[in-house]
Amino acid sequence: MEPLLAIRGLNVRFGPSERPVPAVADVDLDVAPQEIVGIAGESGSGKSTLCGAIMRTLVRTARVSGEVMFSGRSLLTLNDGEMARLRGRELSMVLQNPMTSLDPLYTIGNQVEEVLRERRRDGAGLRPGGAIEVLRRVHLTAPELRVRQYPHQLSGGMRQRVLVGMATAAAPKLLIADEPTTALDASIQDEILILFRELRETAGSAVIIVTHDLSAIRRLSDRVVVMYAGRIVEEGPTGEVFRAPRHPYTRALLASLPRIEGDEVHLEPIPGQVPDLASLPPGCAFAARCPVAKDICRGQRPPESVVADRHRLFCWRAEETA
Amino acid sequence: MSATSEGSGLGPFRRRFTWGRGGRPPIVATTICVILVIAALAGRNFITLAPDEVDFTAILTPPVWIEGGSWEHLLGTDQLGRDMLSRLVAGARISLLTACAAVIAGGTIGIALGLTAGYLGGLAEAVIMRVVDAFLALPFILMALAFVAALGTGVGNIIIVMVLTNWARYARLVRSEVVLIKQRDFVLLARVAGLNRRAIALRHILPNVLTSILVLAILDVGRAIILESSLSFLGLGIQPPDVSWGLTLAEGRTYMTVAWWLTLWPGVAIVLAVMSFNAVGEWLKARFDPRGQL
Amino acid sequence: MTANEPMVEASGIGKTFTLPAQSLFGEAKRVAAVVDVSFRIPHGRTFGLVGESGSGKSTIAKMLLKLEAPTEGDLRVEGQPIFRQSPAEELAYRRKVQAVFQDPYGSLSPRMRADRIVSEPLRAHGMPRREAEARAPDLLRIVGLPPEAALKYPHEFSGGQRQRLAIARALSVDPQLLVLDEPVSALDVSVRAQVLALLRDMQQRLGLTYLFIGHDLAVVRYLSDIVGVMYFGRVVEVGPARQVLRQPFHPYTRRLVALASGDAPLGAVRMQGELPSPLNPPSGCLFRTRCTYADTTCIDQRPEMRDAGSEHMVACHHYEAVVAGTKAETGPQLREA
Amino acid sequence: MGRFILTRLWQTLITLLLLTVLIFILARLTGDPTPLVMPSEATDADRNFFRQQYGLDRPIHEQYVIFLRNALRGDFGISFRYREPAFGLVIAAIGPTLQLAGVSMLVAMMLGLPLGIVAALRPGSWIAAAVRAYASLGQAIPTFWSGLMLILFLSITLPIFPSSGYGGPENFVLPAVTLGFYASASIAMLTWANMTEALRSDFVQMERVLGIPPRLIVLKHALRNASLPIVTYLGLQFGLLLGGAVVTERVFAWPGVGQMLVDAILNRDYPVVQAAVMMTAVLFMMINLMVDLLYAVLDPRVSRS
Repeated sequence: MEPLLAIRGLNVRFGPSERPVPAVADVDLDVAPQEIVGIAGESGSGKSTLCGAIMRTLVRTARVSGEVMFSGRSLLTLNDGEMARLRGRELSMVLQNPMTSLDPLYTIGNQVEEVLRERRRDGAGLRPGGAIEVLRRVHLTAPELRVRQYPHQLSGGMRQRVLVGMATAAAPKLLIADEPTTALDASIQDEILILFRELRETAGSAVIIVTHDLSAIRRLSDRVVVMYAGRIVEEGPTGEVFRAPRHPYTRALLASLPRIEGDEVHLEPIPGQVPDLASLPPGCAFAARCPVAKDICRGQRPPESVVADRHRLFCWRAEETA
Repeated sequence: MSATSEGSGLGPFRRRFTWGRGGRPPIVATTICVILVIAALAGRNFITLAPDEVDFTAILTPPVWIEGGSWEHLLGTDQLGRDMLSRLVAGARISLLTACAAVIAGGTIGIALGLTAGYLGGLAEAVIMRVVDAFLALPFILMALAFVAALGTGVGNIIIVMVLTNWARYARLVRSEVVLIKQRDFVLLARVAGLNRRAIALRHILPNVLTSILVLAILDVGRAIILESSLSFLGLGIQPPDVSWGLTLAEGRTYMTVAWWLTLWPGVAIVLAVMSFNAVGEWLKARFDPRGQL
Repeated sequence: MTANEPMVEASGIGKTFTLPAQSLFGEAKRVAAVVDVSFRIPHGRTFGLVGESGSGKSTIAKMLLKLEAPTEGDLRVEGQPIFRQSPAEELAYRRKVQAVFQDPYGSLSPRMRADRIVSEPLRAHGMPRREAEARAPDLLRIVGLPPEAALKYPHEFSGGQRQRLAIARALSVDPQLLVLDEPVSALDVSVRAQVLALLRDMQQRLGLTYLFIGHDLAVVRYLSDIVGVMYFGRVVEVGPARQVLRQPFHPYTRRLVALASGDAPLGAVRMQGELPSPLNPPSGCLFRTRCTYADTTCIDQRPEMRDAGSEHMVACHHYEAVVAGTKAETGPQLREA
Repeated sequence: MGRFILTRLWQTLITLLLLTVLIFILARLTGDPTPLVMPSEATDADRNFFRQQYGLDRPIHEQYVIFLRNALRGDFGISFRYREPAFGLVIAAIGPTLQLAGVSMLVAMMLGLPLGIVAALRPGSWIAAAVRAYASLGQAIPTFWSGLMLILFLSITLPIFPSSGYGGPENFVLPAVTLGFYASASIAMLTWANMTEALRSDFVQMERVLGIPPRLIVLKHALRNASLPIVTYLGLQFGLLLGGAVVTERVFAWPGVGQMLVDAILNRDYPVVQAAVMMTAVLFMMINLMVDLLYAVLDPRVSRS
């Protein structure tokens, strides 16, 4: 099947050109229609910058190169007006902090209606009750009351529901969710994640969810992409990657989560620190912390190895980690 | 969302390669400030003519580059034949002296009271802050006039007046900063560590409000210069024989049509001084107070 | 001091805040942040306190640190009430009880060098400056920081390193009790594991007692011997960590455990509804608005703490049904408009 | 909301009361007014009669109560100079002052608001640099100097506008431009800062990724959010204009409170000084109070909590 989103050789650099900081480097990624892809990584891994590059919302000083094809259009070559017309209609996004992502001075109803009016072609914004319908779809309790309320009168979880409703009001082909549950309590997180799955079923949208919460990715996504220091290190079907991770970083990351085995809780920390993007080593960025690193890992960048159907990784020791 | 310095590994990089927050420091403004301070402290050593030396043979001499000007009086003379340049330098002394005295003394009082109010809270805070409100209940120039009405004019009184109109703003700023900092984790942890109140106030809270205060103080020098020159212009500030830019301007007003330099030079001096101090202050503010609370 | 006397004993402590509302605006409101909480922490053990934001767990930490005074109840450390101490007693208490907080960026004074940060508590307890600062490299080594870190300022450290620095500072005065308020919540996954391992190591080497506060059950379980679950200002379940996690009695704990295991497929564990408003708490059991077991008893009566055997306590009218896995007949939700 | 209004009213009253104490103390500091008022040939008995009449022989706290009671009735005494009640003199002068401050405020807003908005929308451009230069110049030029320069160029060299006096619309031009220019500088800077902050906020980011048209984002969301602090500041600025008018009135011989206050101080006409100070204070605080209430109405976080 033709991918909905095809990213080829995407690079994002900040800072002066003499000494660039590569926040995203050589990323290739496909997202199929109606697919849910999870991007996992720690802070500094470039996962949020990657989203910004797709949505074209990075600061002006960011230098983006490569190709981003979205349903037949090359996003990086569109002019600002064309890009703005795509946003909210075919390609949409939910941001990390629900507490500050709604305008405090307008009612929920006003803001939802604004999106409907501007983004839906069928005039849903003009129809009375359109906003209530949107809120009902994201299972917000008492939507008739909420449309008259202001953001500060809603809890974080409720606000995130409103934002998901706004972002998906026009049934976009692709929704990007950047850390959508990080600011929320555990009992609310799952309720938001479920919305994304429903969205796929009801609107046929594909979803990219970016988070450091591995458990969210494991339970929600079809495919997982693990990033480290701006690069993809491993990508594959979610079940397979979580069951049998191949890249030493993925393995270490999973092992560092506390897990209950019998009566004991185990965790294995990854030694060392995330490297400074401004002074990356020539070889694999993870080599300094990697338990199985060899000389070649420190000297040269690892090539792509396809280890199974749609399961690929970047590691010199790909053969041995099976 | 978009890549910010946090988490994208840009932090140390920025420090190495750019001027950082606030951009390039204002070199011209800093130089003017330094020149003014030198003029105020040691100006007497550079000028050959006394600022109050009357010379009836040289009344209203224009600046040197205008016909009738003389090298003896580079910027011309006033209605009594006094040298304008000498009067500007002498004016710098009074203007900066009153401004700095007002800022330093007002700042010290304000810091002490603001710190007390913010840190102790309760009744002390309520009382201090209501008094602060009363001192800020009038636009500052009217407040200053009310004090002048009571205390009188002259250098000494003007300094007192400026301290009285100034301290309350410092107290208000310090208190609001202290109230914020007091709730920060490192202050709570200092209590947990067993530090006494005095040590916490002086070692943890004061150093962290000092930057804001310093920035406010530098921005305030310009404001104080304007206040002093305004009072002097109104005839309610510095009195002759002392020299002040505002006073010189007021005296020259009568001759505005025949001798523009009497009103132009003091005005230019005031504008340059105020702009320079403001530019330095703004730069410091951009650099050290990104929240923009001042 | 008897041998089995606990390090910490809280008996029915509570804290009610009078909210001055947002700045000048709005009405003053009274909010019960903590209500009738009792627990014991034995020497050398870890008590883990779990709850969502606004559940009152941090208020308990602040009370134990004497940063807030309880409005009700009695809080004792080694048998001594910790409030109304003389200045000398308070200083001795400060030496015994130290803390590490959540935010690695806000916990360290930005204008202080690392050696002064870690040695400051020693100076507060009367050690001369030179002697105190000479101890800095040792303290840094214990928490796994290089000695040259002593000359750096907080902004030169990463989040994980700052948390190590905060731990070194807390350990400088040889405390017996550490209050750890979400010490790893702000850290990245891999760094979080490092700090957790360090904390466990410190406890084993130094025989420390911990009050560990967190929202992630798996993380809390890693360090804790006893676990307390807070909901809305009250402890709803407390018991040996192993038991509480293996067989939770309270419906709320049950769902937290299911969510934390990360194995349950998405949607299998539904937690309906939002937290109720603290300004307008529901009658009876506070959890009833989100509970599938709730019936009229839960509306009428607030459940008391009951001993369900082997020091496992729970505040639920229907815990037997929860354990048995049968649903109360009236289910599902009883809401209040 | 109701409670908020009450709190603010209460605070304002306390502040006013404290201000009367301050003014009373200041009035005492000037010393015994008897020699100023009584002719030099007056007898001691005359002087004592005067002191008695004005309560100057009573204990200090009683004098304050008398002062406060009189002040509440609008009785600040008889002007030494004009032999008329000081209160009436000041009331008559408030009109011209308010007119001048009002017109100046309009000038300041018409200059400052658009400049600040444009600068925020085009960061790093030459427009932004020009606005910055304009603002730093505007904040540094004292009104007495800019006023004199305007007179020199637009009244003397090119006789277009009258240089002084009060009356027709042409009289307003020079003083209002003088005062408005000064105030516009800080309004521009504040508008710029708040607009920039609003444009950087999360909800603007969210609206951008939702594809809301930039015109709506700027006009409906960013501008309205930025306007909240600006409204407060405009109120404050209006108060400052009342103060700034002192100097401008002097330069343009404008018959306002400022001019009257300066004259009264120069002539030691203390009843007028007290009346003028108290009246401007009341005016200033009423403006601040109204601004706070307006803010509360504009911000649903305050009005709906």
